[in-house]
Amino acid sequence: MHHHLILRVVAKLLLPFILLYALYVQWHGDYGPGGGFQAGVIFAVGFVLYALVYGVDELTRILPRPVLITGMIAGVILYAGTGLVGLFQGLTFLDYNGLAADSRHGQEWGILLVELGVGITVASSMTAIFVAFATREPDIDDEDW
Amino acid sequence: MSMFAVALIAVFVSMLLVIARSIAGPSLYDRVLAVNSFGTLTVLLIGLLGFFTSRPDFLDIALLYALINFVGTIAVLKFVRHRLLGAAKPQHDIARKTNGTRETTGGQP
Amino acid sequence: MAKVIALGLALLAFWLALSGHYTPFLLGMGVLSTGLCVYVASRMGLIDAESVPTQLRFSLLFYWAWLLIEIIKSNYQVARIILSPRINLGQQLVLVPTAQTTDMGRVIFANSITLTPGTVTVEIAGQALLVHAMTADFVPSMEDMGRHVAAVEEGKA
Amino acid sequence: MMITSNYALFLALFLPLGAAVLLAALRDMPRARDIAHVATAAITFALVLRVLSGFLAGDVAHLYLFDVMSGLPLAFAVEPLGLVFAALASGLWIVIAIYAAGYMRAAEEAHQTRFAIFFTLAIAAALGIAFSANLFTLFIFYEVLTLSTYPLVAHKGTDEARKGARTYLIILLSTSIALLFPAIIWTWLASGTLNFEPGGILQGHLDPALAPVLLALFAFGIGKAALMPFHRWLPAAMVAPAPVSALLHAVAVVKGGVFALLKISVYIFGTGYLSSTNASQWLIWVAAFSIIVPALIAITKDDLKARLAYSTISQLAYVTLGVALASQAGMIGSTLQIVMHAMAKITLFMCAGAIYVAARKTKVSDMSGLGRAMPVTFTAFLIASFSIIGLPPLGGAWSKYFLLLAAADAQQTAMIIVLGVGSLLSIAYLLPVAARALFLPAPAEMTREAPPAMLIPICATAFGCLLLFVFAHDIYGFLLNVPLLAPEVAP
Amino acid sequence: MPQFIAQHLPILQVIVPLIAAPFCALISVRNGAWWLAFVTSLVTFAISVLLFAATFDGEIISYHLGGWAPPIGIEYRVDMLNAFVLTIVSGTGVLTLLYARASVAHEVDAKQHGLFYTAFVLCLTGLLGVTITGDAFNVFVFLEISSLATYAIVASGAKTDRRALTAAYNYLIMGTIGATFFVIGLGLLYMITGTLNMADLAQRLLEHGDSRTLRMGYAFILVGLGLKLAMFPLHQWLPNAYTYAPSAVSAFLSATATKVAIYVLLRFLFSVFGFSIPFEADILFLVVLPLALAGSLIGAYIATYQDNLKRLLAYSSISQIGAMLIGVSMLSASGLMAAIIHLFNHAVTKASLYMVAGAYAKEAGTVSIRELRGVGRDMPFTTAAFVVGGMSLIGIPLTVGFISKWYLVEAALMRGWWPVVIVIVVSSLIALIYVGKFIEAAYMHPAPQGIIRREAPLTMLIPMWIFAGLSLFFGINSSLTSEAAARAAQGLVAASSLIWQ
Amino acid sequence: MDDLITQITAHYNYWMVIILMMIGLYITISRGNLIKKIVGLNIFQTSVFMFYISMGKVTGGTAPILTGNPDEVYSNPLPHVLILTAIVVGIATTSLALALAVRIREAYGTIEEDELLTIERDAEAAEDKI
Amino acid sequence: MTLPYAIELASWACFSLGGLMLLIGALGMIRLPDFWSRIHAAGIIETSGSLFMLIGMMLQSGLTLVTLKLVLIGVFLFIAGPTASHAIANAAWVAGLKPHNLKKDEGILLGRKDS
Amino acid sequence: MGVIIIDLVLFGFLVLAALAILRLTNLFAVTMLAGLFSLLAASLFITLDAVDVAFTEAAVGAGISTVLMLGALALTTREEKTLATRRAFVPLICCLVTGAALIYGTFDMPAFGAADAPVHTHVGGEYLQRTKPDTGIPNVVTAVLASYRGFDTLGETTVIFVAAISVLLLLGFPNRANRRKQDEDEA
Ligand code: NA
Ligand code: NA
Repeated sequence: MHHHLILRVVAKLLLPFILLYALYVQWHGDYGPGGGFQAGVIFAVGFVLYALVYGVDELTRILPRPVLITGMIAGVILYAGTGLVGLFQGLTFLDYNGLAADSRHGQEWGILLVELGVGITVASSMTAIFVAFATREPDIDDEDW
Repeated sequence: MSMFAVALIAVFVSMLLVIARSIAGPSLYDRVLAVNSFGTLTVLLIGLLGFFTSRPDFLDIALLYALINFVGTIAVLKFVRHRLLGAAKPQHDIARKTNGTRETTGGQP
Repeated sequence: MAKVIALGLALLAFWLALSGHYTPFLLGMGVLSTGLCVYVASRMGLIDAESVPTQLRFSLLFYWAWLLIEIIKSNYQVARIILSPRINLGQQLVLVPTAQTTDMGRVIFANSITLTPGTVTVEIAGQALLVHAMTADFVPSMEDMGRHVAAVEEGKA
Repeated sequence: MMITSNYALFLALFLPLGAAVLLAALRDMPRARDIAHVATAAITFALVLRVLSGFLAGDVAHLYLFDVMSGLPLAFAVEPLGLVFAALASGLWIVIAIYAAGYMRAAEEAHQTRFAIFFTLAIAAALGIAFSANLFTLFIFYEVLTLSTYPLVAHKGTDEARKGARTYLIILLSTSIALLFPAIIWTWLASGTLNFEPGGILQGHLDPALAPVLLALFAFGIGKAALMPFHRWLPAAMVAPAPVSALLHAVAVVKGGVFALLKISVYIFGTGYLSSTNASQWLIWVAAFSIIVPALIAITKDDLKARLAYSTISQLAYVTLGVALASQAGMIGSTLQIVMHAMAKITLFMCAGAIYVAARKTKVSDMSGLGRAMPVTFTAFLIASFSIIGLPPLGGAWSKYFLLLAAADAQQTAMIIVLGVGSLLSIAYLLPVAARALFLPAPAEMTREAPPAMLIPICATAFGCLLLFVFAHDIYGFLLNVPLLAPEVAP
Repeated sequence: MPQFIAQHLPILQVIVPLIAAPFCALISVRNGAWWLAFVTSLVTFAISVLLFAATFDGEIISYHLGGWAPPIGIEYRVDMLNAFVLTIVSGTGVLTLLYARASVAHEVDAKQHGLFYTAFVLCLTGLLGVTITGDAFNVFVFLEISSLATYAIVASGAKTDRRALTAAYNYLIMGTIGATFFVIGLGLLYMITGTLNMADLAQRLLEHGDSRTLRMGYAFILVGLGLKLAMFPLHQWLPNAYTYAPSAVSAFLSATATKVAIYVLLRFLFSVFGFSIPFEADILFLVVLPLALAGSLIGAYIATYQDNLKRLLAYSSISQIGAMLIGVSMLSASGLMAAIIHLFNHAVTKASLYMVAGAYAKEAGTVSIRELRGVGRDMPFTTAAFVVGGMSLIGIPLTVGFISKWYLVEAALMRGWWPVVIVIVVSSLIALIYVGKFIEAAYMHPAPQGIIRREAPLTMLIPMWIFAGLSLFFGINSSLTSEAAARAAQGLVAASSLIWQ
Repeated sequence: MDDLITQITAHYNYWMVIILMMIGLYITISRGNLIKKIVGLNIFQTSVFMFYISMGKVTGGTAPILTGNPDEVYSNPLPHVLILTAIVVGIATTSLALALAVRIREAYGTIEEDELLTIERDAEAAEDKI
Repeated sequence: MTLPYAIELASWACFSLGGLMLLIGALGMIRLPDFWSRIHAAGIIETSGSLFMLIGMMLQSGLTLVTLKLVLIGVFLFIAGPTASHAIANAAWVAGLKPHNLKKDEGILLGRKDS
Repeated sequence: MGVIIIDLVLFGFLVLAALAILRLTNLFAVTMLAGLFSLLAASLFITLDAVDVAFTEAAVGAGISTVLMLGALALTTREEKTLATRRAFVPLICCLVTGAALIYGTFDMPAFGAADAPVHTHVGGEYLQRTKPDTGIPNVVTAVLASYRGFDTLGETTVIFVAAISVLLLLGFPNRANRRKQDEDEA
């Protein structure tokens, strides 16, 4: 697989930075373009690149099905859970005002948490969808393709 | 006319030519090449637009474009060579088996 | 371990370059995120001499400067071909031997060839690179480049 | 009396339903099942008589169940017309239950329990129609009657039976859905009530110019009245076993239809409203047409049951004619016609069944001389035929008389002629049957009479035709209780 | 705690299934996913019953999500109409899940059950979310949650018949086009009002008056929802989707999905647009009414030609949807009431009928009418449930179908629309033909040789008969449903400005 | 004439968007290839996104990320939020549609609508014959 | 006073030059006869075209974070760009796409691997 | 004026790309042009000040979409079969009618970019006013997305979750253990 050499080396070089870029987008959604959804997609794109270069089996090794599904769920639950906190504080669902001493900080925290939830779900869902496509064996003869 | 406008015009005209190539093909690889170049042009365009609209702090987007462009191109080629996006080794070198000239007929508009 | 720390520092620098908001919270997140990335990278098996080329050091900077000039030169050549009224090509496929010992070195060489318009690395064939050249004029400069890359690989400019 | 009228009414309506469940439970014990069937019929008849006696004593039974939709309750109330019909249906049920037990066994029919269950349900529905306190309730039981008789018509399960049953169901449901149902809602919208009220509920609520249209919807929507051109189901249903035919023609179905029409004319339109608006003028002619044409068709039919079926269509039109004449005499004539025809027709159909069971004959032309082997059957047939024709001293004479009276009152000379022609035609299609059997030479192979379980009911109803001539006056007297005018409202 | 629950009922209605659904995918215990889904649906149903009771007296509950007051934040708004539909949806959820245990085990691979029930509960969540919200864009979001889950669970019928895949695909394409049209329409409204809250929208549209933009907003929302609710001739996705989906899914969807879409249509037509400009009523009269009439006839007509029982039921649904739209098009309180009560009645009826079909599929291995000859004797209880449902489709008294038909004809007569009465009556006559066709085959024909069929298991019979029982119960005594429908209709009428009385 | 020019400057953006929408819709409903339809749907939806974003634009405005400058004019953030959600819905739909196309290819051997229709019609005809 | 002017001038120059190179590259994409020659035209867009443009922007933004980001973009383009170009060329080569008018030059010339 | 020209140029490219997608039968080319279309759309979003949207459109439309599309192509086919007689007339009429309706609708629309349009004067403007005091964060889009209309975003997250669940339901997702076992069986 020597012809993969360049790809492999470059991907190796870039991947950590891509993932960090995703996290940067995640945490800076308050200040600039970006947020949980975009971060999740970029994170997933990082994994896609990894799978493209190293094979999807490698990807499922580091991210097996239970991990991905748990991630998908965790994000939704984190989001909904943040909302429920407001509920139990006597506010309404998704009211973040009670998350911190003053409502502004509460809002900030709430936004960060739900964005994180979005990010986790999107990253794992997108990766899972990609894996579902990439692991499927084609049963197509070359005539058709 | 500001220098950004000049640059923008250059980018736009280049984009037009590159789109023409991506549509015309004729081979699949011409298209990939054109789309890849188009991605680069878009990165520049975003940067310029940031300056043009005096919000240059949107370069994050440009960086993202560059990244997406790269991964997209790799995916396309992985696909062309192995058909399977997930293959680790080139087991089915479909591209080799099928005749490359097929593209030239299929892609003619 | 050194490579892990090096990668971590590089990532942290990357974060700082991107961030622009140096609040305690975001800095903390930066450190956490960096940690996460390093962890994932190590899980992916990415941390080795190739991904963290600490051995290259500053020689790379000098090489880049040299390469930049090469790029501009070849840009000019290709531009001339494109703008010439009648395009006259003498396309060639050239097998360029590599003196590099490491994969990293070969990749730098191959990418440098590709980066200079007029030549494109088509395939890494064993110890040699298969290169497509637009005209024969582009062929000689590659040998020169090979020497430079080898020098970088050994850590000198 | 041990039970109140209200309670008797309740039981009369719901006892048959319970009995249906009981019959299902007794499916492995045919004898017990048949006894239960007859017993149910008898008890129901007794309950109806209890309600009747209560009514005569001034204790008018009524029963309110609940509102199906707001303002539209499922409710029952007793009035003279309904009582007559209920007594008729439940009384004849006893006869037919006995007859059916004999017939079904002799004819070796399958699914006898299913038969008994749906038979019971059909009678229950007929009683529901009889006692309904409003048009809505009547409609519901009208539809239940259709559905519960469908399995009876399709009983034999042959292609022919399925086809006949399909025609039966489609025509009856279609007319009720397409015509009767909108008519009821129209009535509801126009008058704000669907209760059967003395003198009707439409007076002052419906534009007289629209009254004929509404009446048409009712007259044709009640497909069971078999007014032409919606009569096709009746001959189609001939595929059913003889007891079912008796049920259809004599007891529940067609009688339920004409009874509904009668009740609507009296309590929804009101006789006064109908005559004052001339809304039923057109119906007189349609009825006349329906008297003459089916009678002509009947003459051409060689199949005995088909002939009887067309006879029914013709005879039912007499009832419609009485309704259309919109007078007290017409109403009484119609009611009597229902009763008289029921008694006579049930006899005829039971005879037809007896002939089928004993001799396996269905064609009139094959029955020559059969009367020598089956004298009782054919004598009964003859008596019933005379009743239908309207000859004294049989019940049928009275109904024809009152109808003639009504036509004369209304100065409908043409109708007098129609009634006469109708009777002549009925002679033409009925008399030859008995005459051939009794007076033509006997064929080679001889048969015996049908089993006693069948013969006894036949004799009973034939005798009933005679009795009705005697007791018609009592019925007439009872029918004078029917309130034709709205009560005077105190200021 | 009860105070707490009472206060947060609206959000709990949606958030409980939303949180529970993901866990279905995680549970690996045998039948665990089913149990979780079932219990969730029970809780959901309990909540909607409480909401129903709370709004029965005309109260309107408004819940501010995130604590932001309506035009700024998203509002949940529950009135009689919502609560009625919520109850239908969640009640159907409970019963179809009860039914699903046996039928899904037969129709979907065991290892996919976790995902299947996740998608099922999310579909329920989406439908509830659409119904309860007072925010127009939130409608879109939850509509898509339910739609995506629907496509997936429809496609999971592919184990039995591959046509489930193409059916799901076509459903997806048409559903997405519908959703996009809806979004376009919504965009046009947003453009001229600047708000997405339905109550605020209504207010501002009234102030806005007539404009071409408003007109097109109306038209696009109408077409978009028309696609989602399978309005003739935008119904092409429906027959195959309902035919090849797993039976529990067919039962669930037929009772809920199109019904919720009709609810949204009602909400927009009356509560948002409110017929403040003549164009709205004109379109309804000139376009929707004729299509509804055509749909109710043609759907029924095509149904008579079907040998596949599920497809027959699907075409019958198209016909019945036509009937509901007829009620809506009358623009009268009585017409609306007829449409709303028919929405409930048809849900109950169709759910039971699809459950019957599913029982046949499981026990007889076929839903072909020809192959089901004589099935009435082998599967008496199942087939009897069909008889009840079939009568309801025809509109025989003592079934809910009769109640619907009564109110529809009554409403049409109140407007003096005789031709409409004729169409309603004729389509019900055609129903007589297709229902009769099956009943005759089931009872009057001998069974084909060598076929062994057993009665369906109790877990299928019970939900089936609960629906059949409801069809009878509310057909005999419709006071609760007609009262609820009347109040819901009254609420809608009160909100709109141009109504025929 | 002036009226026309006013109309053009006021609405050219929307017209372009409408053209794109219709091309997308046309691809979706006129093409027979299941994947091509999905691409068409994407174009259709993306054009709708443009429509929303267009209405959020304020001439002379800038992205709704507060700069601290009190005189700054911002474009409307709400359409952006709505479209972010819509994009997510779009990709969700696309992935599901693609998965369906894959399964259809495996089950039928084709993803051409006409061929699928033929196969299904034949199957139905066969069912009717039994 | 003069320094900003010089910077302005320099960035003008960079934009013009970059724009010119972009145009030339794009023109090459159209004019050149086959894939193998066009890949070099694309190289112009990706190298000098982008480079001058980015430098122009850097000059405009001065020593700020924006410049740093522009540098990052540049670095990324210079690492990923040739990788992508190589991958495209490699795929085309493996697929058997022949260069137009290939000049045979024995010794250093290698034909297709499988020929 | 500059913005208008940029707009128009981008629209021109978009129409070009869309028409090319319509005409090309090579699905591979279609996929790439679809990615290009997304990039152009994203650029347009930037000119319209929707940077968050541009960011997302690029990541989704040009990134994930393309990858998934390729994944699907790998498992299906890469050439669209064209039939000469495909019913093109009815769809064309549908589109023309729809387009005409929309254009009809534009005539009463507030002018493009008008600051006094209802969109800007009602809630939209209020978000811009309130975000800073309410939440303290500068990106109004994020504030609206995650707080003011946070429930929509919960729905959006659920949509993605549904999509993943659905795709797994349809395509399966082999456990690693299974795959390894499969490989062994093959060997
Ligand atoms: Na190069
Ligand atoms: Na954001």
